[in-house]
Amino acid sequence: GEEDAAVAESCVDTDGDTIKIGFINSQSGNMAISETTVNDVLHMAADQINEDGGVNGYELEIVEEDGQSEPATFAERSEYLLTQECVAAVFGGWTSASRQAMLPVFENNNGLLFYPTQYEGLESSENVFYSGATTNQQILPALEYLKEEEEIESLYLVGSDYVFPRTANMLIQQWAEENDVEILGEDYTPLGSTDFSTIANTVAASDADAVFNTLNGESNVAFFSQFDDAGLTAEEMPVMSVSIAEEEVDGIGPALLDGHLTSWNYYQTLEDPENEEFVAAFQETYGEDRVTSDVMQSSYNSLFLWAAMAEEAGSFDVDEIREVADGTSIDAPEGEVTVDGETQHVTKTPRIGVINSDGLIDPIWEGELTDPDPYLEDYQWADDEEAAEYAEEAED
Amino acid sequence: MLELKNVTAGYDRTQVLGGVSLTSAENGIAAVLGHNGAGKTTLLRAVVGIIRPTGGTITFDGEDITQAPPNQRVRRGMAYVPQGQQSFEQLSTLENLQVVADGRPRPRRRQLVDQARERFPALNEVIDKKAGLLSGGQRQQLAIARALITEPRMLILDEPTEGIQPSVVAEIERTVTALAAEDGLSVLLAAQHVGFALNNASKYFVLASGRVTSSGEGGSGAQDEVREAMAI
Amino acid sequence: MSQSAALTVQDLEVTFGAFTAVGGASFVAEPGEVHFLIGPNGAGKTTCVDAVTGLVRGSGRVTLGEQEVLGRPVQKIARIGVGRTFQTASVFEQLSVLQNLDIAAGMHRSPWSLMGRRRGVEDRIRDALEQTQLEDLWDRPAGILSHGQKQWLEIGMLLVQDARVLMLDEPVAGMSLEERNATGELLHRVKQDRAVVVVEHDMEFMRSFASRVTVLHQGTVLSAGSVAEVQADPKVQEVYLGTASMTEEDAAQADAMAVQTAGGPHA
Amino acid sequence: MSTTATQKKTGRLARISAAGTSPGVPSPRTAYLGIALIAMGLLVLAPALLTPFELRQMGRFVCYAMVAVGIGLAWGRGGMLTLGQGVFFGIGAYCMAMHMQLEDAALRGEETPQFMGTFGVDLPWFWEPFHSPLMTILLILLLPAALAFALGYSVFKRKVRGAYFAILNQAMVFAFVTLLVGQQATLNGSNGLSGFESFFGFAIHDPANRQMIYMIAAALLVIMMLVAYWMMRSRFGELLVATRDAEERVRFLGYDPAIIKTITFVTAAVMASVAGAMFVPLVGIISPAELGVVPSIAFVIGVAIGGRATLFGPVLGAIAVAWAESTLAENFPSGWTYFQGLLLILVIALLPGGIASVGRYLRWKHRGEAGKPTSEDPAPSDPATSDPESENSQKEAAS
Amino acid sequence: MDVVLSQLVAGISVGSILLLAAIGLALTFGQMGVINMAHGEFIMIGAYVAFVMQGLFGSGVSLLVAIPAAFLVGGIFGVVLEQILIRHMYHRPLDTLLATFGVGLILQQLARDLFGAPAVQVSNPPWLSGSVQILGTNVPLTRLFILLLVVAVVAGLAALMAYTSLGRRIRATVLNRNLAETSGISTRWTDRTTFFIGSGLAGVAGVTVTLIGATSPTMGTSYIVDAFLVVVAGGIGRIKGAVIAAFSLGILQAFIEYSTTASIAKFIVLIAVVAFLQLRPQGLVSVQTRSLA
Ligand SMILES: Nc1ncnc2c1ncn2[C@@H]1O[C@H](COP(=O)(O)OP(=O)(O)OP(=O)(O)O)[C@@H](O)[C@H]1O
Ligand SMILES: Nc1ncnc2c1ncn2[C@@H]1O[C@H](COP(=O)(O)OP(=O)(O)OP(=O)(O)O)[C@@H](O)[C@H]1O
Ligand SMILES: NC(N)=O
Ligand SMILES: [Mg+2]
Ligand SMILES: [Mg+2]
Repeated sequence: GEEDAAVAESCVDTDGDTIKIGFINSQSGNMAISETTVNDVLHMAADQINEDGGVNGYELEIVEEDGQSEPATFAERSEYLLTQECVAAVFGGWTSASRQAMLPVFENNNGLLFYPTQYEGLESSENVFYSGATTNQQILPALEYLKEEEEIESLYLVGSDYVFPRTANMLIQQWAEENDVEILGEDYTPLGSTDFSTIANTVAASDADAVFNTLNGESNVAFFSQFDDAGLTAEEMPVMSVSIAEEEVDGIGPALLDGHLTSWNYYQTLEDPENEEFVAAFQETYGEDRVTSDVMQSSYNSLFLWAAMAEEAGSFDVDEIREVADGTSIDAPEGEVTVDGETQHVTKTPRIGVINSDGLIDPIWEGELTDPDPYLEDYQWADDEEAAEYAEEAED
Repeated sequence: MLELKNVTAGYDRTQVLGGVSLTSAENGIAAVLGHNGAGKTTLLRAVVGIIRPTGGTITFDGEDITQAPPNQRVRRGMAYVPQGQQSFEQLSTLENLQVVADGRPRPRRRQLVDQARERFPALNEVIDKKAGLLSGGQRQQLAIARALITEPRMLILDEPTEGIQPSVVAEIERTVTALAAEDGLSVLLAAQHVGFALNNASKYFVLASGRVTSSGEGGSGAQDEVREAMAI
Repeated sequence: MSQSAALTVQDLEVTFGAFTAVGGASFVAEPGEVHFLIGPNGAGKTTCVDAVTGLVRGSGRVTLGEQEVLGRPVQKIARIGVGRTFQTASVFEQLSVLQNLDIAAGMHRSPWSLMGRRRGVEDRIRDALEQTQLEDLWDRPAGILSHGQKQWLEIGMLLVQDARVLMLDEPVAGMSLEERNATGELLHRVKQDRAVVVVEHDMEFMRSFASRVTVLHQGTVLSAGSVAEVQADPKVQEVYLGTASMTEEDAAQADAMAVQTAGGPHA
Repeated sequence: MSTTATQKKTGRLARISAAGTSPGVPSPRTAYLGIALIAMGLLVLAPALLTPFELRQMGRFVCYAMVAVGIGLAWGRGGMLTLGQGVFFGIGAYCMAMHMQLEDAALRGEETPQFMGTFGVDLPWFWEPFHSPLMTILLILLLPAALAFALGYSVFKRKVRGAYFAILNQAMVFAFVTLLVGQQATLNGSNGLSGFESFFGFAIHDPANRQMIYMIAAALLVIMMLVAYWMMRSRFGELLVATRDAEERVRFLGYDPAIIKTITFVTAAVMASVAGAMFVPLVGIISPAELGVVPSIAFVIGVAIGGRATLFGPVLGAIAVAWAESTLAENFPSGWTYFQGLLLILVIALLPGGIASVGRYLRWKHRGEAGKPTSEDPAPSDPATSDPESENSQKEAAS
Repeated sequence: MDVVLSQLVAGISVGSILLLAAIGLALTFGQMGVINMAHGEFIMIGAYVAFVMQGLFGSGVSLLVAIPAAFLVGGIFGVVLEQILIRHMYHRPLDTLLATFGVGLILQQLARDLFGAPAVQVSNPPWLSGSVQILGTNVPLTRLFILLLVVAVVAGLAALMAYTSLGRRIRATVLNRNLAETSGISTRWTDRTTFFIGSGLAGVAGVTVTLIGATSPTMGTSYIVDAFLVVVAGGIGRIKGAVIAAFSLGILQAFIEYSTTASIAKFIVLIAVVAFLQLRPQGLVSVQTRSLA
């Protein structure tokens, strides 16, 4: 409606010398474990921007909201940020469920959401900037690596039962068919599940060349422990994980993970000056024992990307920002990151890492800087028909 | 042995006993008589400590026990048979006896249980049955047996023979009177049924609306007096 | 009021696993009589009542008039007209005395009356309150009644329920003599067109009010007949009454008391 | 019976009238006044005073309050601790959400909701009925009723109650959520359904329509309170309390307690389902996260804190707790957890009748000081302050 | 055949975890009738005790120290909870459910504030790495250890309940508090002891599950529903029932999971329990009673 749009546009207050932005992360509930780290790093980014004189001459004023790990709360609190606090942009969200819950809120209020997490793709919205990887920047490179470098001929898929693993595995199935890799099994466990004895058994029995792991959170602890109990090792059957970052390694136990693989765009151990600065600053603020991870870095980037776009536009207006977005680029800890105006995703460098016994991840392979392709339009095999076939099989 | 001074007690918001004073028989039976709802059960509950008096004092053997929890009173020598054929329903008859005997010195436990089984032969037939499955009268016999296992110096009985067949009632009467006479057991007995109570009692108290309205020496001679007092 | 009918119990058998609680008991409770069921503890009296009212499964044949009783669920048996009280009083503790009675009277109302609220007090409830001397306590939660008062309330509930057979399990336990007599008298008043079955151990009470007595022992009928007959039965004396239970003069005295307070046993 | 006593008392019999409702049931005056005040507050004051955002929030609280009314009946009056209302709430919500998704798809000229595109599935059969608005409304009412009936009747028939029933409910909600989460292709799994555009033909983001949806929800809540009051005050309500107290005894009076309990359980289920159906247009999303074990307990918490066996307690408790959560939790995310935990402990331990019993308690104290107790004095063992199922479940638990 | 055996072994090990999580509840819920929703958090406390012990003693011996330590710590938490909260609510079991849910929230937050939200790592002692061959299938030593521990705990508890005077007292107390008191049993002492043991066993379960899963503030929530179901399905108050229920559920889960997925298996198992309880509302091992409750 008319009034709606009016509210959205006139609401952001630029009269003073501060500009409000919103952070929305789960501070409570089962996602707090991950999302609080994002909140920390966002604060650090905002402080750094303010130290450098803010954005368009305005100091950033932060309004922080707790998503409570519940999609409906994300929706409600983001609406609060947009309509009551009148923030110029919102940063946060982790699970796809929370992002999808917020999507209509941002679209209807013409707001801006910066979403930092790697995700399953197949989405783009004018009101969202995705600073994490989409599938062609994380999943596909991992598969390429497994095929080219590890020379695998078969793969076992293990994931938590929700959208990211299911979508990822659907793509993996399609890719596998194209690339003559045999998928020997596909298993899902409820989020938070801790019993993997059956899966460990079937994985062991399958004798696959590698495991592709899309498990989320604490299930990984149980999975790797029981994988180890089943006598499986990284040498014989490496596990490629796409949801385990530096943060999680410690809780799972470096001993269990030693030698297993991950696919991300960023690792704490990257040796460029931007990253060294970033890690140093973070550890100075939050403690020597803290680690940095891919999603943290993406969310750190997201604030700088927004600042860069706003500076470029010379305004906080959402439409104006969107207009200048294409090609906006920053030197991020992970390397150069450029916004693709069409999909509002960013370019990323895929990297495969191997987990070491200190609990950090060493990059061992690096792909080329990759443009985002959330709908996998550049990949012949990823067409609807195949997807439909896959879905039918999944039904049975 | 037991002395109540001006005891007031009740439930949550209703006061039932409005200042009861009485002294039990040193050895022998003191009967508490009164109509339905007069407060007999409430009085006995206060004596064993299931409800705490709101005022007054209770002394047992010269010691103030007004605030002592029931299990301590039992250890000091009280035993209580509540109204209503209560038992530990999911414990077997034997376990019902054992759980009480467990509170006695180890060497005596077996003996006490055996003695109880002798006293109440009906229990032997159902010794391994869950107490909750027993008939009402069997349960009541069990309740009395349990109380006697603690070798009490004072026995507090609330309508003890309700639901028990006449021949066994007579048997119980004999046992209780004998214990009172020979072992110096003091008995506090609440009863509706004036006959038995008075015939064997050395003292009686009539309770009405939570107060002692009349008291005196027991014996069958007191019947008329009591009936009159109760008719009020 | 539904027409009266006799409760006929024929070869009733109740077993719990290997244990036979009732092993083929038979008796007939005619309308107009107060039929006493006595016997030693554990003889199976309560179990008989339980079986007739559907609480436990029994075999044999139990009929009320023309209707079969066994095999129906508890509430159906209640609906064909068998009402009972419990050895340990069981009333709705949170509800007032009046509500207890009102619910007991509900069987005779249409199910739709449940949708409405209670307006006024039906006569039969008023009567029951009066008969059970609970008028003063009508608005008290039943939970706070004393033991004896609860027994009365249960009887009151039976009255308003207007059953064709009343089965009372030790209804006068915990009552004083006057109250026992009042209860007995009440039973004789209501027996006119109903059968009344009473389980009791109180011999004075039985002597004063029993029309007929059945003695159970180990689940079977040991003896049956009038009060005098069963009392004189040596088998009954042996297993139940005991020899010392009642001296002649005790009995005489008790009878005298009953006559005096109740104005003579039953008409 | 002593004749003198009878005569003395006949005079008093006259006093016995229709009065004497079940404990915890307010008099008609109090009830209707209270409901009218709540209606005023929700339907007149709230729209006038609150910002659109706050009104929307209030709409969410109203949905919780609807669930609470049902729980108050089932648990407070009937002693059935319904720890699984998330299932019924979810059924209502998903029915509504499916309809709205199909409506949106039709507007876009598509066959299936957007998310199904990902997996390229055709519309599953169980979506078909939700093309029709009428069918949707019917199913919102009938599905939970049928499920609650099937589940309730068989369970109550077999005398499952107390802790058993509560834990069975919990298992049911756990199973339900596990199932939902697994339905990635057909119900969008853990993401749930969101991104709605229209509600029975009305554009959902239009502020006027939003307000209308809120008003519908608030009106439904008021209607549910009237239904609850009627159920509490009717003979059925008394019978329900009787069943709660002594289920077996009720049987011997010729009633089938399973039916009494099932009717109540079904009523509570339908109320939860309607609440779920309104939640979707008001909040804009439904996902398994709103329905799990913890949210289902959260539904009960408001009721416990407000006063389970009363008319107003559940509603006010649910609204107050939800409000406190969204304001306090915002400001003190970790403090809120402590606070919520403590509040729950304190209220349940010290004030088991809930906040609603404070008034009664004070009144009693006041009267106690003023002199002798009168016949209207609340029962010493007030149902609101003692657990209805205590005896039963304790006996059951004990073995 | 291979599959059947390996799934049987998997099922037994799932069952042993279930049983371990449930065994303390079999006492506090089954025997005492207290619905302690914080039981899951007591398991979590046990796991953190293992974590702390690992810091103190290293992962070689810490497990052996942690088991008695967690029993003690869990027990103490239990006694404190009993003392301040639960003892006032014995006559309202459903209320304890909600109040202890509040306690669980607080304990979770406390763990978060003390140890951080992310999972911490408890590594398995070297002497438990590897596996043995049983009936031709590989059984990890950790699983074997858990199974043996469960067998020992359950046997001990069953003996305690059946044959000792403490066992009788515990059962008597919950059956009829007043009667127990007036039979000379100190119900306060008995309650506290029972709760100590029940909560202590939760602590032991906590140590044990660090062998296979995550140690985090919310870990308790993943065990609590299953644990209650085991007790209920077994028949409240029946240790034997809990044993049968735990292993049946575990084996059922393992076999269904093998032919479907873990999610579907979980759903089917839950529905199976619900259906089973409709058939046998008293659980596997039912209680006879004449009372009208
Ligand atoms: N739990 C309770 N809560 C409140 N009031 C109670 C409670 N128990 C008993 N009362 C009340 O206390 C009064 C005395 O009851 P009590 O049980 O002591 O009587 P009694 O003399 O033992 O009667 P009876 O012979 O019927 O057993 C009664 O008026 C009763 O209503
Ligand atoms: N459910 C049951 N399971 C096993 N045995 C039972 C069950 N119910 C009753 N019994 C047994 O059946 C016998 C008869 O019990 P019942 O209660 O009928 O006796 P009664 O004649 O009423 O005795 P009382 O006069 O003592 O009340 C008793 O030995 C009792 O233990
Ligand atoms: N987007 C994810 N990883 O949920
Ligand atoms: Mg009494
Ligand atoms: Mg009997």
